[in-house]
Amino acid sequence: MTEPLIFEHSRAGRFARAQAPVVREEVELPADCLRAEPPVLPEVSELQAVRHYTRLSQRNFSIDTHFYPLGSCTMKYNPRACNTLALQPGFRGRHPYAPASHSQGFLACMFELQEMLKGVTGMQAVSLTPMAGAQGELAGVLMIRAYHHARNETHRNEILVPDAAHGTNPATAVMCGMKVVELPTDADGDVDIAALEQAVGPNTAGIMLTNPSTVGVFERKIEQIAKIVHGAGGLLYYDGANLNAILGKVRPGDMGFDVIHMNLHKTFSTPHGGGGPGSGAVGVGARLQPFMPIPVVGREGDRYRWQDEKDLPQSIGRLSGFMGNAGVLLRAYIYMRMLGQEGMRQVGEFATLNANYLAARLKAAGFELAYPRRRASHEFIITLKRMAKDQGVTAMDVAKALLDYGFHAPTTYFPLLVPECLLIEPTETESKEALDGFIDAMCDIMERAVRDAEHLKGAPWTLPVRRLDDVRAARQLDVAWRPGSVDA
Amino acid sequence: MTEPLIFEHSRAGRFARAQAPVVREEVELPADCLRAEPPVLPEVSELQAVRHYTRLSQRNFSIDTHFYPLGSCTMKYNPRACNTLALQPGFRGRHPYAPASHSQGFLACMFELQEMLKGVTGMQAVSLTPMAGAQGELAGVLMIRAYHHARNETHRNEILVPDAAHGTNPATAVMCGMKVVELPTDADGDVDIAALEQAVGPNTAGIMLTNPSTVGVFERKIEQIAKIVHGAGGLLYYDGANLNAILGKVRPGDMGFDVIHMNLHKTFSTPHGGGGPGSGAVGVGARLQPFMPIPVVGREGDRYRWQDEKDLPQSIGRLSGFMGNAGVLLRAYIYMRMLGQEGMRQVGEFATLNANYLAARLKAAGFELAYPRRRASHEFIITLKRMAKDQGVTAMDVAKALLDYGFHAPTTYFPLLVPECLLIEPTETESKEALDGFIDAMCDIMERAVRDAEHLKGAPWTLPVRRLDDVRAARQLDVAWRPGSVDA
Amino acid sequence: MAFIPHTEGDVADMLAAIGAASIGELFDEIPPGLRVDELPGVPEAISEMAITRLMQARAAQDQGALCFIGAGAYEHHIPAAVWEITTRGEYYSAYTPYQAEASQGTLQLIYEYQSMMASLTGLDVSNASLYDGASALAEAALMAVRANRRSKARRILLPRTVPPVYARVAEAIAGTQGIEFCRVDYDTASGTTPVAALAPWENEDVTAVVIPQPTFLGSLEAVDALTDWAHARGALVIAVVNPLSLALLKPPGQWGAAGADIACGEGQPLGVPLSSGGPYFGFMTTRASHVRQMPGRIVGRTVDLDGKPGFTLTLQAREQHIRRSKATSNICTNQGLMVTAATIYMSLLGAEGLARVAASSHANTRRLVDALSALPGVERALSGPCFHESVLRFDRPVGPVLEALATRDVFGGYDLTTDFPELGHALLVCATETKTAEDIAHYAGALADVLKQQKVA
Amino acid sequence: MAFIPHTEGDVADMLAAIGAASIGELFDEIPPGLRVDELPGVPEAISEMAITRLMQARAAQDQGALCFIGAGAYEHHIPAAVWEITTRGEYYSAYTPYQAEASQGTLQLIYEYQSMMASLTGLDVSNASLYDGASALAEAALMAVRANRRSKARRILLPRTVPPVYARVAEAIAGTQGIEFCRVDYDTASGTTPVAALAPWENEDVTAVVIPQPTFLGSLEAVDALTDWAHARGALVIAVVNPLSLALLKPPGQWGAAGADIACGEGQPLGVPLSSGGPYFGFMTTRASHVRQMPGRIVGRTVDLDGKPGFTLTLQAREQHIRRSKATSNICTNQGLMVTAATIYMSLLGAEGLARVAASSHANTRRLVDALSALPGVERALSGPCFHESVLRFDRPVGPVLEALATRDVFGGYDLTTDFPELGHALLVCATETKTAEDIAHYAGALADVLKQQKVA
Ligand SMILES: Cc1ncc(COP(=O)(O)O)c(C=O)c1O
Ligand SMILES: Cc1ncc(COP(=O)(O)O)c(C=O)c1O
Repeated sequence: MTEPLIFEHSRAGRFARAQAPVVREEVELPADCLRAEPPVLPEVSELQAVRHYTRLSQRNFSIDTHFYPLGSCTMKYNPRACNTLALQPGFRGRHPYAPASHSQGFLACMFELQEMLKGVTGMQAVSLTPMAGAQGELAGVLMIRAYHHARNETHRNEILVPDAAHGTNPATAVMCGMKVVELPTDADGDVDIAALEQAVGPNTAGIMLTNPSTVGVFERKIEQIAKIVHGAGGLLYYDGANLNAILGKVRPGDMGFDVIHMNLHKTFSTPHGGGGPGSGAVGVGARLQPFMPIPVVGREGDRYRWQDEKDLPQSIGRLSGFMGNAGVLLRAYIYMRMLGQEGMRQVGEFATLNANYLAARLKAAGFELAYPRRRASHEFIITLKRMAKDQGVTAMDVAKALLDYGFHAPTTYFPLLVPECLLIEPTETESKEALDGFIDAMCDIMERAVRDAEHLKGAPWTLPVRRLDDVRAARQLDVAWRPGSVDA
Repeated sequence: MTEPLIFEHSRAGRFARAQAPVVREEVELPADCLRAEPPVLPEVSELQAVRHYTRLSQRNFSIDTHFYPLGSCTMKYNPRACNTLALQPGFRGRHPYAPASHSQGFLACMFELQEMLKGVTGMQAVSLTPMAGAQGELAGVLMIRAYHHARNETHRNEILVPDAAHGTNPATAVMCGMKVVELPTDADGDVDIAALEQAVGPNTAGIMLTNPSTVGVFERKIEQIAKIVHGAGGLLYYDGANLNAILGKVRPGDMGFDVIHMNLHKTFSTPHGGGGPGSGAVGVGARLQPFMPIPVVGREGDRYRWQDEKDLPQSIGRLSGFMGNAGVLLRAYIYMRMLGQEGMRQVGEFATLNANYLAARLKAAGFELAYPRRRASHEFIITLKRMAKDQGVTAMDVAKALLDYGFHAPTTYFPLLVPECLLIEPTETESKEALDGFIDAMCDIMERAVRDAEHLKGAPWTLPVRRLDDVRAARQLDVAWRPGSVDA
Repeated sequence: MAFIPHTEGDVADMLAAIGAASIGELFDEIPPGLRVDELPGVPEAISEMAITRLMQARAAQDQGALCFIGAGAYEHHIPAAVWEITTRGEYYSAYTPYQAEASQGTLQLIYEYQSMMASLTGLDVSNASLYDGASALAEAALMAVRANRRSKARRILLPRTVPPVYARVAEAIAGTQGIEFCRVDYDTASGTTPVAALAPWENEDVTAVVIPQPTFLGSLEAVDALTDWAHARGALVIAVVNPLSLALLKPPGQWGAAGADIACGEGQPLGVPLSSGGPYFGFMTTRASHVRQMPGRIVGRTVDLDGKPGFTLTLQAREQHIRRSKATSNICTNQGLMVTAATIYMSLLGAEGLARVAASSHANTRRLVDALSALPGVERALSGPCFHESVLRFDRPVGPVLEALATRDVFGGYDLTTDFPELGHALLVCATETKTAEDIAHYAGALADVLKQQKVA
Repeated sequence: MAFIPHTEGDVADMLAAIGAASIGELFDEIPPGLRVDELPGVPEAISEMAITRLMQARAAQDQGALCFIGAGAYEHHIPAAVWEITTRGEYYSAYTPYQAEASQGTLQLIYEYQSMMASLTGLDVSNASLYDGASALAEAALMAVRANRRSKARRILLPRTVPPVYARVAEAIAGTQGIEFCRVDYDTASGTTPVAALAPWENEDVTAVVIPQPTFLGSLEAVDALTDWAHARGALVIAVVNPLSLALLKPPGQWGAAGADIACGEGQPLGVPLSSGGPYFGFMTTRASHVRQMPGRIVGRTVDLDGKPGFTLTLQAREQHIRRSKATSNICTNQGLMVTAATIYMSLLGAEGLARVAASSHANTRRLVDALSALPGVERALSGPCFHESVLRFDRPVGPVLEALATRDVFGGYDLTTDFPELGHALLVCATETKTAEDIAHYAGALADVLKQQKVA
């Protein structure tokens, strides 16, 4: 059954609410400031709204309902305690400008979170303000830029980025006024060192790397890379999207990175919320510490306080209206306290175990690994180019078919350099049974591709809708309902 | 897809919890007190439990997801604020034996709830302790019994009950050591007065009535009935399951009832919870006040306190370990405050409007009303005896077919005196559109009964399971999973 | 109109379809003299915002003390996931699963619950819940009378170590059906029921013997001996147990040579918040042979038309909606949502987790008793082991001590003076796994203070 | 192992399948010198119970004051249903709807959100959210530069009445791309931007003019005149608006003769709790003709293989994962869950409900201003109407007054001294619909007290 739009549940003149003030007070404002017609918002009862959005929710796959091995996204279990505790009235109701005298509870959490993040990354200082990974990248590249500018090396305007990098890396570099220099990846997934040596130069501002990289392997020559880039006067940026793979095992600070972001919504398990909010907290080495985005939390004796432009006059400034996604930070804090040292080490270990098990089993079943000579990190890539060629069944078809088996699809067609690829990240919170179920489904699909390719090309068959027409969506753009628009 | 039992997700030796104490402390107890083998409980991770019970939840129809016109049950919207507020730590964490000095907030709510319930029912006093309607009935009949015993009329051991009464009425009377005398219902759904006059006598303890009755009409001769029963020395018990129909319009106290129960989970919209908890608060007239179940909340000056056996030495006693379903009572209190006087009046009015509209439209569509000459109260009965005879399609088939249309079925086969009946209660929180959708479905089914009766007999077709084998369930009793039991 | 979705146009259309001129007309069968306009004592509506503020203030008013009271309701940590899932609309706003096909979620969950309770108590079958522990005992007594066809006496032996309020509730609910509850004395030194205390009924017709474990006083009964005594005389055994304790203690199904016949009790410790005493839930399990005498809903596993497994209410012929005056009980609405919470709680904790909670509660209570009984004027009242409650004896009346502790935001325990006068100035204390070493030290410090300031009476 | 479900047997089986001897071996490609054992500063694990207790204590520590601060984050009543539904696992634990067929819930909700925001702002199209209001302005500036092909200057006029932090954030984010933000002065008597203040750029190439409504100071700009000024010079208009105010105020799409081109702002007032400043969400709407320049996700309605309507992410060619270095923005993860809350909030309130909240906030702030400015030493600083914030001028420094109020658990407002020194001892106050007459009287009483006790500096 389709669920109508909330606007189709609406009836003019309905007002069945207990949530609004009981009267409409008079407003004394000049007429030319006021709107002539009310906005078109739904006129529904509380029950209708609750029913509609409850029913809609059931049309989602989610970690809480399905195995969700979306590569690069670390879809692991989000402990419910984090939500319950972060939403307590004392936290939920705290105004961002509440005086420090009435904020010590919150500030204590933030300070301790900074400290823990320093510990797990090996960085010197942490700023929590970036609101997602991409904003963390922005902060990082701005800091690199500020560093060079402070040293009067304003000509350094090139950022090196591997061709397999996430799209946010080059997009960010450009937003910071940098030029992007792409680096090729070698056959085993490492950065091509010869090409790197060629690429660095007097204009090198820095390099952006993910390690383990987006092709799912650990960059083995990281120390060599650091030496080359540092030698050329550049700095190293660490994209922390894949930190889950190495948590408690090896730290970006020790690898030679000068600045990193972490995706707290990935490694530290705050929920993904159907597309955010996240947090892209940044960590810095000593050289970049003066440039950190503000505010950060400092401690003086047993009191905590915000540090701002007065404390960090060289800061790249503010990236958000207040201090970033505080509620997300609280969830990360709670999660980290429940894991502790030992728990964090286990995260890296079991994320890696799960990925390598899945890779080994799929390989044994006849799937082609993109980097068969390598260990998987917490994720790995299979390429379906043979299936696409032989049976015309693409990575997209396999992804959609998996939905019918009750599994969310892995990431598809990323990284771009591997054809017909699936990037598979099981995470440490999935059981062996869940992995085995996924393997069975994949084998079934492989067998079906030979026997009944059309079935796969028509998938999914069991979801609320069958495959959607993306081309039409972009060509006949319908991005807002309007009164009178006929419902399809 | 079926969802396995939680036990099938279990693996020996799994312990992936943050919720238990981090160590198992030593226990110094005699060996013969201890169990040899641990109980068989699931060994699953937090994610597995969350995923399993989230997925299971999606296999329910509920008010929050479906129109649920279950007659006699008042399945109306349960405002979410009631839940959120009743679960605040201050309420959730309050121990039942917390001293009164630390209970004034809670007690104030309970006292005011008692007062409001007196106001809407016209009774003299209210005790909140009964934990559901049936326990309210038990309290009521025990009070009637105690009253007669206190007057040395111990021979009064007969309770009159209309044949259409809910099963809890006769069952309760028997639990109180009473004999049940059944009263016939006349062709228009009223109590047969002649039969009543015959039935009353020196042994009459009282009568149990629902008004509007379980056949969905208002008992018009209620004043006459009161006169007859009181004249014979009996008392009148009001089963408040249908209070929603007349809320704010007419009060049981004014009709002559001596004792009533209310189903707070129906009229006052606390959730039904998949089968409770409810609350069966009782109200009494002056004669029965001394016999009320304890505890009740009293006020002295601006302090509240529990009243117990010392205050009410003739009380029938305690019916629960503490004070009944306090959390349910808080929800009812919050709901009543949000409705206020005017809101409560509207409940009765719109519940009645919805039922009469639905009845009129279904009648116009060719369905047979059980009491066509009567106004519907908040619910009404249709009988499908013609369909059963002509097409072999029973009330059960229609109920199951409705599920395929996305509607929960009305109550079936109750009251027993109407053959092939559906008892339909839409409640005031459903919109006209929802009712119209239901009417369309009913018409469709009626038409289909002629065209394709087999389809209806096979319904439901779209739910997680098709029609279940009740006979097998009772014959091959499987009411607990055991390790090693093969999964079907 | 709060929660009522009708527009003016809807009302007009609907009245036209009915053929009525006004909503008022729909009430024309009600004798005019009975109609009311005012509802005295019912205030005007307030918004959700206003009630939120009011209820926040009232909740805050009662909050903040450290609670060492048990006495039948126990403060345990409830994992956040329990109530986040339990209050999902699909569980929260559904009703009794009468339409099995549309209620497989609730039904499967209850089946799982029944399985867990059966294993926890060591018996075969469980119902889907009763109201609470106290009323469950009343139902168990009534059930025992039905099940023990050999006995004519309707006589139930009820030790004084059973929670006093359970005895009162059983009396109130079952007393009018000619059931005689005979109180059995206990040994004030150990707080347990010696087999010798049953001697008066040695040669009587006894329908059932109730055996609590642990007792209301926290002590542990000699359940094997008591069970065997009962069975030797053809009496059934009704176990009243704390389900959490069964993570460690011998399950009723294994008591004595043959095991208890019925187990019941208060389900609250399994994931249900204290919330002023309710809603909790009563549980009941029994042998397969007695299942048709059991009150309450029961869910069974069966198959659908296609042979696919599924779940449905079963043995409904025991219940009031079918059997009416001959039903096993009048219970209808029970405590479904609490069972939902308990099932999720048990799944999250598992056997090992429950055992840790139980062991930690046991250890903390021992620590508490050690700390308090080290104070002058306070001593352990009972010899022998206890589970997670224990009785202390004071050199002065307990009431004023508790009051003084309360002003220091410590709830010191449950005053036993009224129900157990023979124990002297006795206080029942409890420290579950929620109490830290600091909490216990805090209590001891506050008590030392109070005892110093108050004169011995 | 917290949250890690593997049994020992599982680990052995899995290692065997991999062909590795130990989990440690799986890390053998990492240079040995880089491996760590200790994580300094990370404490030992604590249980859910312990963290619960800790976080309850910390939350309680910060609670209990009456808050009259606005300044970009507003305390509104959020209906309970909003977050009970928003935190359902299916919304909460899903991610960006890359697999449209498995994400129709989130996708349809976003489509509904886009529709509501378009109507609220009077523009054609909305994206699915940006990080927050401040960063949304930065993105709007970048977008204006792309969209205004006529302008070569990359010059954006930025009135001082825009929240100061928005200006700083815009500068930090967009400043490195050669965008020149020119600050426009305001009239200190009215707290608004006179058209005359734009005179310096009369004949310059201006890419866009930012117009706040209401201003940071609560005042109302002459939006029509400012908009027309901009359009007359080929500049685009970027409206920075409080979405709640749009229940009453003229929507940006209707400003002046042609309407603003881009509207953006902070979504927090629409059902998002204050929570220390985030997560909130930035919104952005624009004309249909600019949609391809808009940053962020966009959901479109389309049909499936069977012609059934459905929803999917669209125009992805604007985004970083397709366009990489040429994308409209680097944004990826946005603030989806906040949008979920806002959509449910707007559905529950409707246009009339939002208008009541807005009107009530407006009326309460007027009452507050009346009550406070009646005190000696306090006066209204600005002439002209305000929405739901207003500036008061004191006869003494504001800082110490606020500190003294805080000790009385009143947060008196936002100190304007640093950002708006020309206004003197100025305080920005706000009383939303959450404030009662008693609350306002309480503030006035506390302030009277403080003013009496503190000497005028
Ligand atoms: C490798 C990589 N880098 C950066 C990002 C961007 O992070 P965010 O989405 O939090 O902005 C992602 C997110 O998917 C990623 O996978
Ligand atoms: C008419 C009637 N009376 C009594 C009851 C019993 O109420 P409860 O289920 O709350 O025990 C019901 C419940 O369905 C009912 O409909």
